[in-house]
Amino acid sequence: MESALPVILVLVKVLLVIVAILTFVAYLTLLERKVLGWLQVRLGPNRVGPWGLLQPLADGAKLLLKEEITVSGANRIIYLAAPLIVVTCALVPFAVIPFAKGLGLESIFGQAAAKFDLNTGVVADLNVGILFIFAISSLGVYGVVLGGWASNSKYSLLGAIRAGAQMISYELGLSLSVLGVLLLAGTLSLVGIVEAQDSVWKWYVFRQPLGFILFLIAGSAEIARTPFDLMECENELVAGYQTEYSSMKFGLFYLGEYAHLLFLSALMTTLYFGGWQGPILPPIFWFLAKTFFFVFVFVWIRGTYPRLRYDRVMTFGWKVLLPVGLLNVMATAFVYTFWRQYMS
Amino acid sequence: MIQVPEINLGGILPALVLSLAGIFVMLMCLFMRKGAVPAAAIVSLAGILVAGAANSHLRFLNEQAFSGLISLDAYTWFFNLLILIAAGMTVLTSVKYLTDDELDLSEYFVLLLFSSAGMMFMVSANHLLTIFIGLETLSISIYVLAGILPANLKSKEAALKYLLLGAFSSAIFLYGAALLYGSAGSLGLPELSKYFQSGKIGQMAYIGMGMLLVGFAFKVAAVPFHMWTPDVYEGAPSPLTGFMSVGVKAAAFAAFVRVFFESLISIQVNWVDILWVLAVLTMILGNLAAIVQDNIKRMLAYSSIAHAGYILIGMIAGQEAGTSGILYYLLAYTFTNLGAFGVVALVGRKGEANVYLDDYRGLARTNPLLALAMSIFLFSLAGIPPTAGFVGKFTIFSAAIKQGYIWLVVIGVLTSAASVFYYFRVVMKMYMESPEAEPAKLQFGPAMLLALTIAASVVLYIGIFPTNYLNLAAQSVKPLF
Amino acid sequence: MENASFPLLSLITFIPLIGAILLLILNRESKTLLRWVALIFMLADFVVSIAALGWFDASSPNMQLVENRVWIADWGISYKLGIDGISLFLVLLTTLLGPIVVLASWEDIQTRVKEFLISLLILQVGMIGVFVSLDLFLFYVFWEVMLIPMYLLIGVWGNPARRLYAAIKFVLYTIVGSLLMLVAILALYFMAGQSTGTYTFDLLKLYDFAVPLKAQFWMFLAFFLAFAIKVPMFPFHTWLPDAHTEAPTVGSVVLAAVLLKMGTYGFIRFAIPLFPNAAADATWWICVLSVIGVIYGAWVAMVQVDVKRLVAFSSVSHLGFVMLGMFAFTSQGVEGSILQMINHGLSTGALFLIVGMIYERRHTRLIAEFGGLSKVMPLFAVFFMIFTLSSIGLPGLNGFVGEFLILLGTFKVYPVYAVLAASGVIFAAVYMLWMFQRVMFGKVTNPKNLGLPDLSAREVLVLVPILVFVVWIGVYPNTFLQPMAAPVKKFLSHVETKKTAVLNMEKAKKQTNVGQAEVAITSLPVENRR
Amino acid sequence: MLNSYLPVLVILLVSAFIGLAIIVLSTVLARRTPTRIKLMPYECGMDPIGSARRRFSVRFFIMGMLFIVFDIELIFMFPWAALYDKLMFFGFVEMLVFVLVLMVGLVYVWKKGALEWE
Amino acid sequence: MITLQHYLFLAAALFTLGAVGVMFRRNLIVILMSLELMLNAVNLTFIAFSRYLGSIEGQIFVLFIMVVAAAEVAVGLAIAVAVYRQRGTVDINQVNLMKW
Repeated sequence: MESALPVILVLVKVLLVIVAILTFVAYLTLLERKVLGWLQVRLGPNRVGPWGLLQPLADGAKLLLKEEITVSGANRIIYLAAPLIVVTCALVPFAVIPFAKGLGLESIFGQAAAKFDLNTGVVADLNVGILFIFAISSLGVYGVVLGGWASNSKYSLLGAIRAGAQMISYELGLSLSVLGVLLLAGTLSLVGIVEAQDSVWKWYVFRQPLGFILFLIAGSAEIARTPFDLMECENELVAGYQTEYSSMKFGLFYLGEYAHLLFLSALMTTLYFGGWQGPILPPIFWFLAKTFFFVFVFVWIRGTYPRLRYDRVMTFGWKVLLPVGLLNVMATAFVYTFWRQYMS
Repeated sequence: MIQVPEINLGGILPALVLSLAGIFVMLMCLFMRKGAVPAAAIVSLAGILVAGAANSHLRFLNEQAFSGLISLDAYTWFFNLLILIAAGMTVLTSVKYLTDDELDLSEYFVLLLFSSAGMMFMVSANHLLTIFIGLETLSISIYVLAGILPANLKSKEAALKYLLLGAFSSAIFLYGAALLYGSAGSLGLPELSKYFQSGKIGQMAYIGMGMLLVGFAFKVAAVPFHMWTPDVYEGAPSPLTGFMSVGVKAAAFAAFVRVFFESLISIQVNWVDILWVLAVLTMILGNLAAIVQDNIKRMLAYSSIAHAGYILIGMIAGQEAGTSGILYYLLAYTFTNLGAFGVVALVGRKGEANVYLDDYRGLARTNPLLALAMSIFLFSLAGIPPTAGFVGKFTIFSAAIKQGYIWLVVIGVLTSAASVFYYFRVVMKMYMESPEAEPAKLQFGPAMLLALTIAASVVLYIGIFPTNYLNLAAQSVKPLF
Repeated sequence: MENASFPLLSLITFIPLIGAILLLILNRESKTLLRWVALIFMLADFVVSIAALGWFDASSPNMQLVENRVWIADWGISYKLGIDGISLFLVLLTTLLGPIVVLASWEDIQTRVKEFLISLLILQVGMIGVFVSLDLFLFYVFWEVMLIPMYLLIGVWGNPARRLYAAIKFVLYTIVGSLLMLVAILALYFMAGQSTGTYTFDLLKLYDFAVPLKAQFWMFLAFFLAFAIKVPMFPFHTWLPDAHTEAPTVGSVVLAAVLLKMGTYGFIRFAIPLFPNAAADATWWICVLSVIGVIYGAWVAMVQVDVKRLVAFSSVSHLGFVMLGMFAFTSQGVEGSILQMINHGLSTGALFLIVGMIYERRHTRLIAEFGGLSKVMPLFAVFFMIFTLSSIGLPGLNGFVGEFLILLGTFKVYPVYAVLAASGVIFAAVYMLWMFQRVMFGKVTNPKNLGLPDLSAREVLVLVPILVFVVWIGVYPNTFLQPMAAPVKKFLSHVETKKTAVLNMEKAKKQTNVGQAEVAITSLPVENRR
Repeated sequence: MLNSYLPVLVILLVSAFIGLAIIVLSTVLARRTPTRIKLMPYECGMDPIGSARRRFSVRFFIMGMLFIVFDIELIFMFPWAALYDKLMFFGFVEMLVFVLVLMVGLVYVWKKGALEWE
Repeated sequence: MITLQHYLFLAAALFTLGAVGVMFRRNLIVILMSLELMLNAVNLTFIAFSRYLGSIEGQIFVLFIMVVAAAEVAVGLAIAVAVYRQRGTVDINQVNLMKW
């Protein structure tokens, strides 16, 4: 019992987080449709439940009951594993996102909470948090590419390859834009980064404006949101790598996508907007508020911008994002040095 | 505040200059429309000369730099010089090759410079990490270089095979390094040396040493780790093959000798037997296999395997005599083999169409000077006086005899007698056989002419008056002992 | 030993090299000019070597005209030259043959004259160098240097049919032996260096070093192999008939006259004085091999249908005599053997020239193709006759003196071998005269032989100098024997004293430390020996 | 230290389990009536032509290669950034050299047209 | 408890696996992957030792190995693509213009 206790506690914490994420994701779909509806001056889902609040459940049930088709000529195992990979890689990174300062528990089962290091507002406070995130999200590309490849369909394959190329290209920009923040914070731990932004003017969005913009762009390309959703653009590639997926396997891709969106927003909050830091109200509130604000921003962008051309996307990633990102890092480093040397 | 590590840019200046020259050539040629190859060659040569000048002060140093990662001593100086010579000669022999084939490959020179810089790091390394980095810098550049010929299947194949086996051997080398690290707690050569002197040597360290040895054996192409050599040498562009056979071998041997004589000398009894077997196998197989080749590049590849065997004799003999013998041997071999491959490149002509022994028939009739030069190189390879190759073999054999390895030397001389057969066969083709069609009169081009003249005259000169160069070699190995 | 005031020997050695370099820059088309240049340099070399006689003290047993310069100091390698009565005439023989071969090739060689002459000149350098060098390293270098031009001579200008085979066979045989000799040289060098403290390749200093018995055996074996191949002794002779037959006339001449002597010279200068005990132990089987060589060479020569091949096998036979005389270790035997080297060089060289001359006329060397040539070419017949008789050993000509001395010297110690070898003289008479008869006498059976021109002035000029010496040696051998006497005596006494010294040393060693004898014998570091 | 990775392992297992559970659930619940045409890969309603696993543009490979190289270079920048406080000017110069070399590579790739999509 | 030996054993197993893959697999890409596996096994060994010995040297080595591995794979991939475009196969047994 003594040794199993931490595991159980962790399990509880993890389950809580996961359930929360899944719920958020479910309602994220509704949110997006609603917001898009309003943006396009229509109502959006409004039949199932009041204001369509039960719509996600209905969607889920529908997907669950749909006939499952495994396309002929597909590589079954990989075909099946791909959505799993996508979902897992979308959920796991949440482990390092600090959602609150602490859980505020005094004791657990009569034991000092601190003993298990469980009182933190994060599932796992890794000292290499950022690296962990990039590592896991790189793995996510496998899900996409393998799924497309295993489908034995030309559209799937093309979509998957496009997706893969785009994701890896923008991953560079993403990592590069984060570097500025890391440099200023002096740590790779997200908890540490959040703790460093203890007042509004210390939010990194103000110290790293260029970095933030780069992060926003690279981030939306990374999760393949409009205007970067080339990999599944209906008019060229049907549904990209998901073309041959149906039923809940498709649902998992879908889940993964929205989990990614949520994650990116949370990460943005953490890195640039002080995470759970905020006055008066409990940290968890601030965290969620900021996160959902960014979710809204992403939806807003989707409703506003047209889709880009693929070659432009790729060219932009390599020819603009990468050099500018490098420049940003070096400039940050230089200014920081200068500032530390002469200003303080 | 972290203490700023010790930085001694002056010590790595030669490699630095080469890298910068490489970068410069790369950028320059990007923005040039035409005539990039000659321009790149000239700039590369200039870079090599400057690096040579920057290298000269190392001769009188005997210190370590970068917190013990790098040794700056006469040994480094000697090998740096050797590498620069090899690189310079290769640039000279390559120009015509590239322009003749209308290959707009200025990257060729860039990679050449980078790989030379890698070699320099490797030879100056005082730490397995530096060896590894140098090794990989040179290897990766050479992988690409080997496959650089567009639309040439053999070239691609050569690159592929070299890469696969090169990476494989690197992995083995690294695993050995990891095991040594686990045993000794550090990978600096002095620390390893201390560990091996301590007498409490674990089983793991021996395994690590063995794997290190295998890794090096791969790089120097010692039998039975030579499988890649003939294919790679055959497929790669001829001037580059010369560079590989000389530069890579020299760098690999430099590191090999430094590691084994600086760190592992106290367990010499454990590796000298292995080397003995390797050397014998290498000499025998290299020479015998060379006899049956009909492609001259392949033949020279096997010959270079055989020469690795002779150099291994120098390692087995050890001491200052043996190691300085290696240095002299490599010096002689550098000029000889680069010259030989220069001739091969020239005779091969466009697309390396003429790389078979029969293409050398009657060469002496139409190109007497070329044939003469090739003969000198071949005699030197065979170890016939008064060429440098003879003095090289002589030094190594004498060192081995001094240590009592009579049988090893007997095997060595018998195999080199066998080698005479295939070297002289080329001479025979050139001078004594008449071709079906009269071979074309070949245009040297100034660079190639210069390269071959230098190579041939140096081979003769240091063969007849070896004293200074032997002294040089002897002084250069002093830091190891 | 002091340096000679004037580097005469260097001059003799390197004059041909200067000629070769000069030829290198001359236009290849003007063949006559090239030939003249080569001839002039060869002649100059000969003249200088004659001049060397003026400085030569015939009564001294020591090395003379010594030049000693440091070459590779760290290893004790020096550029040391010198001659004594033994090598004097070999050098002279070489320089004498120089202009003769150039003259002989005047019309024979028409293709790639420039390269041919250069090869010839470099070959000359190598040969003279071997005879004059007194440093083992230097000696080895010259030894190998002459390999390449000879290889080219056979391979490029040889008989098209099998020249490549013959050339490579020549090279491989030679190099195997010489490389093993190199190993022995190195072993000797280190052994001497370790026990005396001075590392040197200087031959005269190494003479004084007593090599332990067991090491002597191996080293002598290595030297023996190198020299025996060169001599060639039975059974290492198989390269010789091929090389001779396929080589151009001039090549055969040089090969027979000088190159083979390098083997016998090697024994007398290097192998025996350095390793006297091993040489003494080896005497019986070397004598057996020599006798076999004498008889076997004669028998095989008898059945040859090709004149050149016949002469080639006669060389095997003759050199058997030389070896036999040398290993008798009597002053007559050794002197005779040295003289016989010169004799063989002169007469066999001349015979090859003769064969070359008829070959130039008829493009065949088969005995059956000829017959009755004496009627068509009387002058030719005279020369041929004299050289044939010289080769047989007719009294009054050179061959007799040499063979007589050898048999005399051998008979004193090994009567059986002497008797057996004497039969070789008889066989020689049989096959030579039989051949001569078939070629020269009788009716002119082959119509092609009818219109053959007699010797030209040039050809006479080629043969006359040899003839002069053939007769000179035959009639008044003292001119040649006298300078040999002192060095041969010294050679023999050196061998004797050193032999006993080594034996005493071994004995002392056994007595003092039986257990360590093994270690001391080789005096090499044992811990790493394999 | 390993303890801090325990939650990561747990969350990994949980997420994978959830994904798997959902798939199994849908397999159990859904009804299946497969037909040949239904199982055909989608190609705008036509029968598929040829194999789907064909060669595709080499550009994607180039992208992959470039990514590997640049991504690994970035790895070096993470510890650098995290420790920048302690490195300061020295670190800046070092990284500047590094980035310049990187940029040379980028310029090379750019000029060689490896980044163009036409 | 997981000890150093466990890591070493795992690494050795992976290394062997990779080596066997390099030697016996025919698909070029698989061979490249096997090479990566070998290098990563080495990395694991280094890390384990580094942790065990409490010395940072091994970790630094690992960083360099990663970089080199990446470069090697990039070049390997490039060459593989080049071979594939010319030969239409990535089967190593069919890339045999020259005898091994």
